[in-house]
Amino acid sequence: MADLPLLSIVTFAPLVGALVIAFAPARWARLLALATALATWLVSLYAVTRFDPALSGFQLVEEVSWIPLFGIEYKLGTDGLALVLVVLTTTLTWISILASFKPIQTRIKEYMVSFLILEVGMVGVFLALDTFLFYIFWEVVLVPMYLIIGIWGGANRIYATIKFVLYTLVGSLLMLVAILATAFAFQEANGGSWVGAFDFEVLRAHAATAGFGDALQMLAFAAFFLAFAIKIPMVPFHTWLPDAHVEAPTAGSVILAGILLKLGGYGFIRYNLALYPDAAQAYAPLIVLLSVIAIIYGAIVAMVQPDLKKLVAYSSVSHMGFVTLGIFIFQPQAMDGAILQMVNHGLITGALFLLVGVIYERTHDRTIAKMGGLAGLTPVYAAVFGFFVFASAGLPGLSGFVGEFLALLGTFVVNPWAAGVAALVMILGAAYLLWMFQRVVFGEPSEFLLGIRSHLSDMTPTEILTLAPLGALVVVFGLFPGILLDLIGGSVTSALDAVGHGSAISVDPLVPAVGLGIVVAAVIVQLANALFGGGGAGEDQPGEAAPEGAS
Amino acid sequence: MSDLATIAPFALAVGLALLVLAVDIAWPGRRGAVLGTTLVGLLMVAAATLDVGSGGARITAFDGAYVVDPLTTFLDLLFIGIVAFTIVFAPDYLEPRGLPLGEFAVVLLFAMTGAMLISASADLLVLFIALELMVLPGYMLAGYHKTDGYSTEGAIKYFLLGSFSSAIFLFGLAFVWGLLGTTRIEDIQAALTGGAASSPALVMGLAFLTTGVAFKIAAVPFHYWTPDAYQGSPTPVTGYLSVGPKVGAFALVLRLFVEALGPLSADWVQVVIVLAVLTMTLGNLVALTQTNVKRMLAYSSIAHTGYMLVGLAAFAVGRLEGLEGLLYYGAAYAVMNLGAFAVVGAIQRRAGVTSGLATFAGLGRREPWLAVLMTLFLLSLTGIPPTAGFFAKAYVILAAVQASQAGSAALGVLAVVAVLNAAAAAFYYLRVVVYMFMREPDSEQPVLAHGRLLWGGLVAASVLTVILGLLPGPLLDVVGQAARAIGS
Amino acid sequence: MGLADNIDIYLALAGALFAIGTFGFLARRNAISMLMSIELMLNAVNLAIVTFGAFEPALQGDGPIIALMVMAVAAAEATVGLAIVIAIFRNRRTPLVDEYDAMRR
Amino acid sequence: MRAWLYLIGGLVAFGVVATPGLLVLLFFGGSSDDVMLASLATLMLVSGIAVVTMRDIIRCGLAMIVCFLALAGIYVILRAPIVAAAQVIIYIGAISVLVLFAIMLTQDKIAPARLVFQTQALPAAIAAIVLAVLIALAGVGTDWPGAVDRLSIATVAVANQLFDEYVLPFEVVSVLLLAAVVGGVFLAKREPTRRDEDSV
Repeated sequence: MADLPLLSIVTFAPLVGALVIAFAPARWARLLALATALATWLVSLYAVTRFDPALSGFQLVEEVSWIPLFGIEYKLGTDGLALVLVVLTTTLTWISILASFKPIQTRIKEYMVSFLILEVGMVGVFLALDTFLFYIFWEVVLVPMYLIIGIWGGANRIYATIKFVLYTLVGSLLMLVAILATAFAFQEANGGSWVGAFDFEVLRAHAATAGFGDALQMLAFAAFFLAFAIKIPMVPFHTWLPDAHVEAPTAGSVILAGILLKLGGYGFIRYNLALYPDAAQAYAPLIVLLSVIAIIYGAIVAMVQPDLKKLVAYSSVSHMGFVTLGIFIFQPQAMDGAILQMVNHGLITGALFLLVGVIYERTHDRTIAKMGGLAGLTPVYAAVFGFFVFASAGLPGLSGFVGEFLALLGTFVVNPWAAGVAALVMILGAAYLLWMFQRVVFGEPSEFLLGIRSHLSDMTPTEILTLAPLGALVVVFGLFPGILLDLIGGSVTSALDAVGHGSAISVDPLVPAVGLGIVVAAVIVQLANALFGGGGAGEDQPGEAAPEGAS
Repeated sequence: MSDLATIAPFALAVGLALLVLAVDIAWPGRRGAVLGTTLVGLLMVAAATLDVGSGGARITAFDGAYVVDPLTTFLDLLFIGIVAFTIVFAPDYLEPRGLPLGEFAVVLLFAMTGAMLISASADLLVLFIALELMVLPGYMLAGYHKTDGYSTEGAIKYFLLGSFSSAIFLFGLAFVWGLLGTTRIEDIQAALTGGAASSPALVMGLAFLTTGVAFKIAAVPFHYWTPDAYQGSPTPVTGYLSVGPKVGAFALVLRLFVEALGPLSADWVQVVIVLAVLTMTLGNLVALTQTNVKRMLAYSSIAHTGYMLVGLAAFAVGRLEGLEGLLYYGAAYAVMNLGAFAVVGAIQRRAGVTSGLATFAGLGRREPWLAVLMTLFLLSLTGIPPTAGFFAKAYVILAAVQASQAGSAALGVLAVVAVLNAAAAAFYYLRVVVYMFMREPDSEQPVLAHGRLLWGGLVAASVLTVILGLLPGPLLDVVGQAARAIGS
Repeated sequence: MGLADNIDIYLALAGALFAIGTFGFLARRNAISMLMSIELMLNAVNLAIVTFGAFEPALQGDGPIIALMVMAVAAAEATVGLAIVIAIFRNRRTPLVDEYDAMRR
Repeated sequence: MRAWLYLIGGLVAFGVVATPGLLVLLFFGGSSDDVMLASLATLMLVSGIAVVTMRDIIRCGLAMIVCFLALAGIYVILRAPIVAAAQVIIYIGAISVLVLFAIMLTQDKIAPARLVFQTQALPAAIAAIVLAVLIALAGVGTDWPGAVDRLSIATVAVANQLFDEYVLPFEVVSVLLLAAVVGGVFLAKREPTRRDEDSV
């Protein structure tokens, strides 16, 4: 059993399933896809049992020479961080597929194939230990997501997809240049031999000992950073996200928020810190500043969103700000917190998107103002919704709290100012989420909902089945974050070893002050928009309106 | 090896053209006979090419006017492949329009002989005549649908600008020849290495040569014949024109600039860098605004020329990888672009169907497999892994990055410009995907029946597209050998 | 040294003829005029080639041969070009190139 | 009356062509070659300019023949009689006739040459003049290696070389001509099929 290429199986099992579905009758597509996703999930869980958290370095490594001329290898391996994210991916994938059974009624076969190929890309990104291979998986993610939003998305989907693709491609192609430049720099230093030039472990060792040149570090770090910052997404690279979320089908949103955003955070820890530590130090103050801005900006913009899905999307911007903050403050607790935040955000926001999908299924509307009094109409739904809203707001005891708290704690040690501002936002976060919850769930049932009373059934067993595991995990990780912390401890240590523990980045108090100023300005604009324009954050340009309605 | 044995592939190709002509005259209108003869003949030509080039050494014939080295072998095989694909894709388009296949095959084979000879030229005169032999049939093919106004319009524009550029090219050739006193490429290289005095006449000759070649590869600002010629031509011809003459012209660049004028690379590389930036950027920008897929692919082929020029520039500043990347790009581009044009041609199987974007609306529902293959080719053209187009682009960019780290800052800028262009290109390539899968057609269009040959060709092209992206190793070896033949 | 023994004279003549041809190609709007302009350019090239052959011992025999080859190429080009002109004339009834703009409309 | 005009025109033309030769004779005391060259060069340039500027395209074609003839004369001065002969046979005998033939076929009476030039004629003229000056300067500014007096070229030597050193280009040119003929015949052949405009 030890010789089984476990990681390859996890990565490519969905591809096999996709091929089978492509040639099987369309009516089997749903069950085949679910079976594939569940099997993949089980294999990934088995991989967890084979993983020994006590060992440092990568485990379950598989290595095959691929393009020997350049020393490019097919190399997979995992550490705790990657493994946690892989399991998150496989979990959310089967939940998403299950959740798509009812909403997706057209071109089911193509949908399931896209979804499974998407899973291949996502898992591959986390497991690849060769930078070239990593890049390939990174791009593989793009195409199915493009199709999922573009074919099964909402009315304005074409505009949203083009925006999504262009943002992502600009970042990723520059990253390709950086990957090649890094490999070449290594080759030069290595006496002209390409061996290991794309091998992450070799590169990391090189970065730790000899180190890459300053100019290369600064440029390559910037290129990687741009790619990941667009993905995560960080202010000011976030404008594709609300569009993509609003237009994506429910499951697409779940994956987008749950996994795709994590690719960015994972990339920061895995590549930016390990390969270009000096540049990371140099850029860190700027990134911390951007993170604080993102936290505040996301929260405030979320507050004025009239659309449920957009609200959750902007809250993601805010929550992911804690991730970048936690990573680039270079503190063990903070990074622990950042990683926990990634996992928990995946679970909670995934669930929130599912819940928005549930209500949208019934009402074909997501406008907060039209809702109200769901507590009386659909009590189960209201309760589940409340649970996840509280989790997202950071209620202690649920998992959302742990990540943010740890990130803030770590930040406080280094930079109390930034921590203080961010902590304020946690309260703000609670405010807008609860306000939204109050408007949607409590009060008198709205005219609109009463008008469609007959369609307004409570949650179905399938829907509960999709949400139950997420809820359970939220509780478990909230009460016993140690499970995750044990797994990721090694990854955090090695990431911080590379960049230097708790390095005293003295962020000027000016930094959060400036951030606050920008945010206040943004708030004024937003509020003005909300009051007079009735629109969102100025991102709902008309774009390329599709002639036909949502499919 | 005797002279005749050395030029066997070329001689066989000429013989094949004559044989197909004879077959067509003997049994007029028999497509099967023409197709069979052509394809079997191409196989034999390919076998001869492999046999002659199997040693991997440099063989010359005819007093050093003709050369066979790994570069020749690689390019010859590439041309043969391009012609084979074109022949396979053509009948489905020609038949409904009542156009004969016989003359098409003959003219195409003549073009192939020209292209093959370019890559085997070791003499400027042979090089020029070979170039003419390649492009003249191209003009005729562009006007092949002679009862169609668009086709002849494209042909006349293509012809006039092509001949004009040939004259410019030839004038430059005459000056280089007069100055150095020899037409042999080897001798020119030696004379220039030996420090033949740089004189105004040489500079001018170089300028004329560069301009002429820039026309031939359709580099901006010498590109303006491309869109009309491509859009007007019968679709299989467009596919051929966007690939064959382009690869042929790059073969010319390799023999002329890289080999003969290699010692002057410091002079011409500046021009190449400027041309590359202009070509990529303008090609993409104009492609963005096109609503006709054929015309869009024409402009995008200009952009692809730009990426190949990046490789050339990287080579000129001392990276052999640039040359390898250029060759790899040529092969990858040939496969994916021919595939894309084959799909366009298949959609136009019914006479009267245009290649406008609207025709593609709903193709994903109407003919899913065709749409899936088209998506693959378009993704490859965009440069999304794991496809041939991705690896080719990565290779060229790698070379540029290397060159920039070796001290040529301009190449670093070029690499960044190249990737930004690649991202912009995604917009118009994916727009076709949008139409295929996300738009419903304005009017009901019938599902068409396609020939088995067409499907075979499409499957071969798509398999190659994926293989060149996933397992580039074998081709990398070939390309490396070819590049070392002239670049060391 | 006489005028006729000066290589520069011939090259200048070739240049002038080439420039005349270039002007004709760029300025005329009739396809056949443009073709004739190209022929002038090719003749200019030939003049340069023959000149080199006549003045440089190393190229003594080569000049005329290359010039002959260029003539043959020019003949082939003219054949194809005129065939296309005739074909397009059948469709469009005009030899004026700038009226061929169906694809830009 | 008409005949007188033609006569005067002819005299003027002759004067234009002959004057440079006479000038050369008078001021430089040149050899007969010099005189011939000056006259032929003038004739060549004047007729060349006529080709690209005249309104009536048939006259353009005729001017082209004059231009080719003058060039043939220059080849004789360059002591390359074989090229001169080929010039007469190929350019005048074949290409010019072909061009004139095409002109006759395609010139429609309903399409008179209203506008001879495209709008960019003036920039093109400037560019052409600059080009001519540049080429002349490049020629003058270059020290041509090994340039000696004009050499006579023995026709027999040319023939030998053609089938020895240049056998490959010679054969390829024949292939090229064959290809041109095959394609030319196909394109110019009238098809019985319909006229359609659809392929775009």
